[in-house]
Amino acid sequence: MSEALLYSEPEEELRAAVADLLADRAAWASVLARTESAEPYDTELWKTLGGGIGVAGLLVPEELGGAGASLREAAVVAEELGKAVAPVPFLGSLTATALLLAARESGNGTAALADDLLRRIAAGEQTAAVAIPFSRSPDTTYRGRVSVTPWPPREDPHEARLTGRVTSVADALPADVLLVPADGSIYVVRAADAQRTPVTTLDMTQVLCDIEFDDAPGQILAIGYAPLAQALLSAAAVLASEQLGLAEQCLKTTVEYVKTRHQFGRAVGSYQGLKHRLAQLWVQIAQARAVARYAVSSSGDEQVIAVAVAQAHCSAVAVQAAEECVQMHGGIGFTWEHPAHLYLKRAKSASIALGSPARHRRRLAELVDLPAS
Amino acid sequence: MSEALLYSEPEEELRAAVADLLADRAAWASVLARTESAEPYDTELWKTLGGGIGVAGLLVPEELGGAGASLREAAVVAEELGKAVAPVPFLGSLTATALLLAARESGNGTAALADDLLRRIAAGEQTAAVAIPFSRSPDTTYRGRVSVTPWPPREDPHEARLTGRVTSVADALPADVLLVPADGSIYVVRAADAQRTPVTTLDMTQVLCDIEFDDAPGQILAIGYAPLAQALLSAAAVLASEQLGLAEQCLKTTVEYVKTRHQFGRAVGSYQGLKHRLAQLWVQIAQARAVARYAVSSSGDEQVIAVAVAQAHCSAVAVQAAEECVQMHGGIGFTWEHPAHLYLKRAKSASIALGSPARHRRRLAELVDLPAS
Amino acid sequence: MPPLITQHDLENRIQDLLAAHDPGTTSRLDFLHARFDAGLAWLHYPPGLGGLGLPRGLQPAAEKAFAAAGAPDNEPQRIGIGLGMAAPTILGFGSDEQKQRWLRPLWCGEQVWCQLFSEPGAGSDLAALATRAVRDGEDWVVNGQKVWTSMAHEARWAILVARTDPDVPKHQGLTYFVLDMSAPGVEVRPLRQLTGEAEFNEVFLTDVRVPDSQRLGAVGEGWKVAQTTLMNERVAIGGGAAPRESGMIGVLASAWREQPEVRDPALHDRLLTLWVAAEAARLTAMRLSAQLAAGQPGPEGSAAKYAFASLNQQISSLELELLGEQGLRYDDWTMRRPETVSFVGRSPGYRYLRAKGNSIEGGTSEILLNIIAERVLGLPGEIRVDKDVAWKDLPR
Amino acid sequence: MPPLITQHDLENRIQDLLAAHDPGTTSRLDFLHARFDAGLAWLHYPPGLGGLGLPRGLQPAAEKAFAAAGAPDNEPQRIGIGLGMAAPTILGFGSDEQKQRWLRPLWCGEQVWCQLFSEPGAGSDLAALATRAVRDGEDWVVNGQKVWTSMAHEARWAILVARTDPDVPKHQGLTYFVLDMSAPGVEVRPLRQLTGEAEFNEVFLTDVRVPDSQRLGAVGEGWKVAQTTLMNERVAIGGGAAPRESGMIGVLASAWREQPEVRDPALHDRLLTLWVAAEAARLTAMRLSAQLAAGQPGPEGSAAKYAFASLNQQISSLELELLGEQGLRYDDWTMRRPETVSFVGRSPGYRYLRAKGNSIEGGTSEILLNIIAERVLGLPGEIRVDKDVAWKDLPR
Repeated sequence: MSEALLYSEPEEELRAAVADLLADRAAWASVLARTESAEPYDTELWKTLGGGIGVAGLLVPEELGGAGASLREAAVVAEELGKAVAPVPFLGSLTATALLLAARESGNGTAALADDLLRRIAAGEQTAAVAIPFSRSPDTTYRGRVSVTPWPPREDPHEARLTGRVTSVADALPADVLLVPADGSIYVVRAADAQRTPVTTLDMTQVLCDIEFDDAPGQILAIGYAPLAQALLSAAAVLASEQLGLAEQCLKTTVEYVKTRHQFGRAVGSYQGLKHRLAQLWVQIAQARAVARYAVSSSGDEQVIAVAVAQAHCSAVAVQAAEECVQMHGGIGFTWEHPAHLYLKRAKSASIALGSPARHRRRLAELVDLPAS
Repeated sequence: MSEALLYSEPEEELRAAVADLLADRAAWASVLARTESAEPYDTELWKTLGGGIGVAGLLVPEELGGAGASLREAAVVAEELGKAVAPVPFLGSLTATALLLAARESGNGTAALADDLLRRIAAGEQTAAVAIPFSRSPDTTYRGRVSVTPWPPREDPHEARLTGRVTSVADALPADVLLVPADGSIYVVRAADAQRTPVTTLDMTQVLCDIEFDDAPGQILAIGYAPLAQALLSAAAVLASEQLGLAEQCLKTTVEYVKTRHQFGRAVGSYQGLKHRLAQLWVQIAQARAVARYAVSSSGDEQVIAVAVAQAHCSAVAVQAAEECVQMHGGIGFTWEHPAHLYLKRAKSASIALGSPARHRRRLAELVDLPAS
Repeated sequence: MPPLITQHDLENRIQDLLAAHDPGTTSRLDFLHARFDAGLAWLHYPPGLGGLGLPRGLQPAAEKAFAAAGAPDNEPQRIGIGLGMAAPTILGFGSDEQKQRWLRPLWCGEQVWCQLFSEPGAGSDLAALATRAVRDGEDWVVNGQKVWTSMAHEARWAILVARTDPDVPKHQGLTYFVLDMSAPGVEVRPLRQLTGEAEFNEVFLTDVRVPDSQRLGAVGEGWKVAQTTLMNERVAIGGGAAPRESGMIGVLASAWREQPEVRDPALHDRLLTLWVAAEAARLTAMRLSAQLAAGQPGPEGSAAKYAFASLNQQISSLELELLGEQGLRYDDWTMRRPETVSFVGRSPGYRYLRAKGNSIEGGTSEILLNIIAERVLGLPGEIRVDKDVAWKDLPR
Repeated sequence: MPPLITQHDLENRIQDLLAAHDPGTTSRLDFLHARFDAGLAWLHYPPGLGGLGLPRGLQPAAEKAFAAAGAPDNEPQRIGIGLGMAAPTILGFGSDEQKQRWLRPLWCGEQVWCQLFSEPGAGSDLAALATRAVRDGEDWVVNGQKVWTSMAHEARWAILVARTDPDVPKHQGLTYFVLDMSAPGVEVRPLRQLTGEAEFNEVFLTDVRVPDSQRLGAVGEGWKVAQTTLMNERVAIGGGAAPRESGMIGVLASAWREQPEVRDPALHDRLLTLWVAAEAARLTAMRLSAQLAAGQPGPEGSAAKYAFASLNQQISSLELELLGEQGLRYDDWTMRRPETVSFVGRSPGYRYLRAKGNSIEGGTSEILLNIIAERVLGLPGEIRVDKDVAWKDLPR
């Protein structure tokens, strides 16, 4: 098992490809500029990543045109995206893909529909998103505010009409297809049939929207929420790697800065107060790497524990790294024109996304039999 | 009110008297030696403190021969005792005195008995202790394991027989009189009528014992546990000042050491890593001083809040100070022959005494309307 | 020295002023002028400069009396830098002429002041600053870039520290000036922060001429003069006795009380730990004011500022975590130019972000800890490599 | 270089040894001698010195095979310093004669080794040590005081670093020796710790004669030789893949599960935070072993030791708080002389106290953080005032 905590050679090659692309196309200045533009997503970048490098279809089986890879590879991509706080709908797309895969395997739904969507996703023809608040943790019993009425005019029992509202949905704005949990099943709704309103978000590089369904036509994808739970678990596992990447980038940037910034005639990085804090951060990040790797390498019940551990740990480490990055940059780190704030906002937002650290610890308490009272 | 957070001139004079005596008679080497002797308490010191300086009767009204002082003066004494980790039954005696005072004022008991005992305590003829585990917090509904049977042979309805066991009682070993909460009332039992077994304690300078009552004769002092709660509240308020004193002493000792200890050709106190931690400790201690003063200066409902705040804060600060003292002394701080461990053990033990910080925070939650759920 | 007048006299003077200049009918500025001229502005200032040489402790009672009578105040929040930093420095180092010229319009709020100290290359190490002032006849010609200047866009005057001699060690080559912000060559640009707002400015100085008559203190004595300014800044940030649950903890406690759905039992102990820390900081500030009432400003103010920054950051961080989905959202990224900072009335995300500045602005937390370690605890200073080196030869 | 023998060969050799020396009938020492002589002791050591020049990775399988056959081991815990620190140094710097003389009885456990490095005045700054060795004919005469020496009271040999030249900078004047603990002038006194126990000793050296033939490495090269010793110490402390809830967290988790009365809901989140931290440290150690399997010991071991100390301290502290009254009590203050440290089987108070040593012994946490900051992150070192000064002129 312990070898699984390392990176394989193909994984390092994938990382290099993604990193090269991002270095070229997602410099932080352009990421920052985009946050204030009318196009918060970098659609061109996502096309190259998704289609060119094959990131969109990473989890999709080869017979459906995908790469047939595992969460491990997705996690490596997430690390690099975290380093760049790149504005692409990777995590939302991954969540949707994981949901489709789980729905396909559950046998409780319409496998043909899932296959068709997966094929389109892998081909880069469509992007999907799951219509659920970004803050939902995998263990939550989900009760949404979307209701379903059967649609009499058609004969197809799989068709229905959806009405209601879902708030703070990640990566749904550029999606063509929405996967909507409602009334105990999961439906596929064309994004064009719903009304999406962008949200002003704390993390300006992770666009959210509120979605309103008003008698929108939907096709049933799966009965029961089990695929949703599995999808959120996968997303949370991969998010831990995004947080790892973000933390690494913050540490790297900060270390570079404190080596060159002089105060009182010395590089500020020569002061032991800062050195010890950066060393402690490095220790935390080394641990984050181990737990994040474990979260995407384990499976079954063990994965449920591993993801809770990874989310609890990596969320905190990413926030700590971003906060130290701002603080150790001093005044410049507090400005809009320096990238530190992009990392701070992503880190804090990501710690809330898919469940707060406290929520993951509470989940863990159940899993490892340490009840609160 | 804010002037009450300062020390008055008479308080500073009392402090100086106690400090001088302790400097003379409770050097740490003798404190350490005593922990392994057959006489864990420094009886002679306690006599001088209690009688000579009048510490035993500090809270006792002047008409009963005491000093008629308030908790503020007791707290100043506690600060100095905390600095010296002096092995005297001050806190236990103070708790008993506070209980007797509360019983006397409640009107629900035998005022004459309380008066008599207070007079003896002030005169230095007797020492009293409350038979309750040292870890009990003021807010606990106390349910002991001592039961009471009326004692038919005598006519006096105030007499009874007590049977049962109380563990980890502070300062009962040198006491002549035990105040025993049992079956909803508080009884006075001659210490000689109970069996006291010394306990091996984490804090070697704070002696505890287990007490066994086997049909021991007792006189009723008060009906109801209200005086007990008031006594424990006073004790907890004063303990915060003892913790403050301990923390101050740890910081002082450590600062002195790091100024003289050289490593790599420099005083270790010139390294910013240590400097920042010591400065943070100083900030914590400055806060501890304010909250400890407030705890012994406020009254009524406000005191209940103030004591919970003081215990939660000062417990943590004392432990932090003692832990830093050990760590920053390096190897020597880990040895038996250096006093650092006496402070560490007192600090950790005191944080458990009269309720853990978490318990005090929980109490606070009720008091300031911040329910857990 | 006993006060020149008694408490009773003071009350009479206030009543006399109010009688002579009824706030209901007197214009705002006329009233402030009259108050200044009566020595009832800052009571501890000398007679003739808006004061009566009284103890500072009498000020609150005077403010209360004026407020009770419905008198206008000088909007102290808006002119905080003038009142808190420029004025004590002018008082301490200015010539009689300078005092007469600047203090009255300063106190009356007619002229806003700003502070040109920090530079991109000189933050914590202020004495390393690079803005140059070169003597030219009766003037100095100033060139450089200053940063983190609040109110620069509204200010008429600035206090400025500039390097007049690069060939001596850095602390020795500085001189302190008063600069006219309307002079040619002064360019003010808003400096946007991570919150989206721009509270501060960058100020670019290009061949700005400052008459030598606007110098405060001797040439080369700028560091000493600046210390007076900075010590007064720290005092302003530190003290004060606020009621329980003031500030950030009150916002969090209210959220917990009023929105039961955000209560996470797992974070209850954390909430209370912060509540205790906030209460401890509050009582400590109260104790500090009691100490200061009689004494002098000291390094305890550094501790208060350090604790305040740390608390604000922890509390606002917990608030966001508790809010969950709501915490993912922000209220407004528009670049605004607020005159004062308030944590309330904005979104929790704003509080979280703005609080990050608390450990940087006005002395970083690291510098404050250094101050405590060295000045309070007497620990040895860092080994200094920059003390005896000419400024121009320092590594940068 | 490919292994000299194959995996299959190795298995055969083990079986041959077991056949020739049946553990059931052979005396313990005879068996260990035979195992050493067969090159099956430490497989990666050279032939003739107890090994076969094989990769380290084969060792666990060999140990397993011997254990399965019921063969006695060399009680590695008891002779840890010899195996972990003395042996690699002798192997690296010893002459052939020295290797032949010391390694066999060391590995077989016939001779216990201890380490005479630390001194009261030289803890983190080991190179500042003051124990003097003065040449006298074929011998060196050693005087000084060493401290924190475990097993000194049972040891036959000690590795010793002493100052042979006080007139050069401190790193240059050291020489590395092997000292006979039974020599005249060696006095061992137990050093009692705050737990009440005495795991360690103070060792007083008074005119102890050490033959020059017991020198390891050249005169003045002691610092370089000592680095080998210390690097091997750090590796020994760091790695290893333990099962979940090993160590201190397991003790705490069991207490929580088995004693419902100690569960404090307010501290539940704290318990789980520590549980997560322990699991993170465990997975990190696992990842580190995977990395080391192929590579070299590196500074990551410092991180593992740092995390381990911090965790042990926090967990044992929480345990005491949870236990309440029980936490006020201690099991035994008697001065005992344990051969190994175990956190289980003693009271919670013992765990709390003993864990305090984890951040001091074998490199303080502060030094470990320095190592990470400088060697891993490449941050500048502290300004050193002691590098070019003769040892005798250093401030102390």
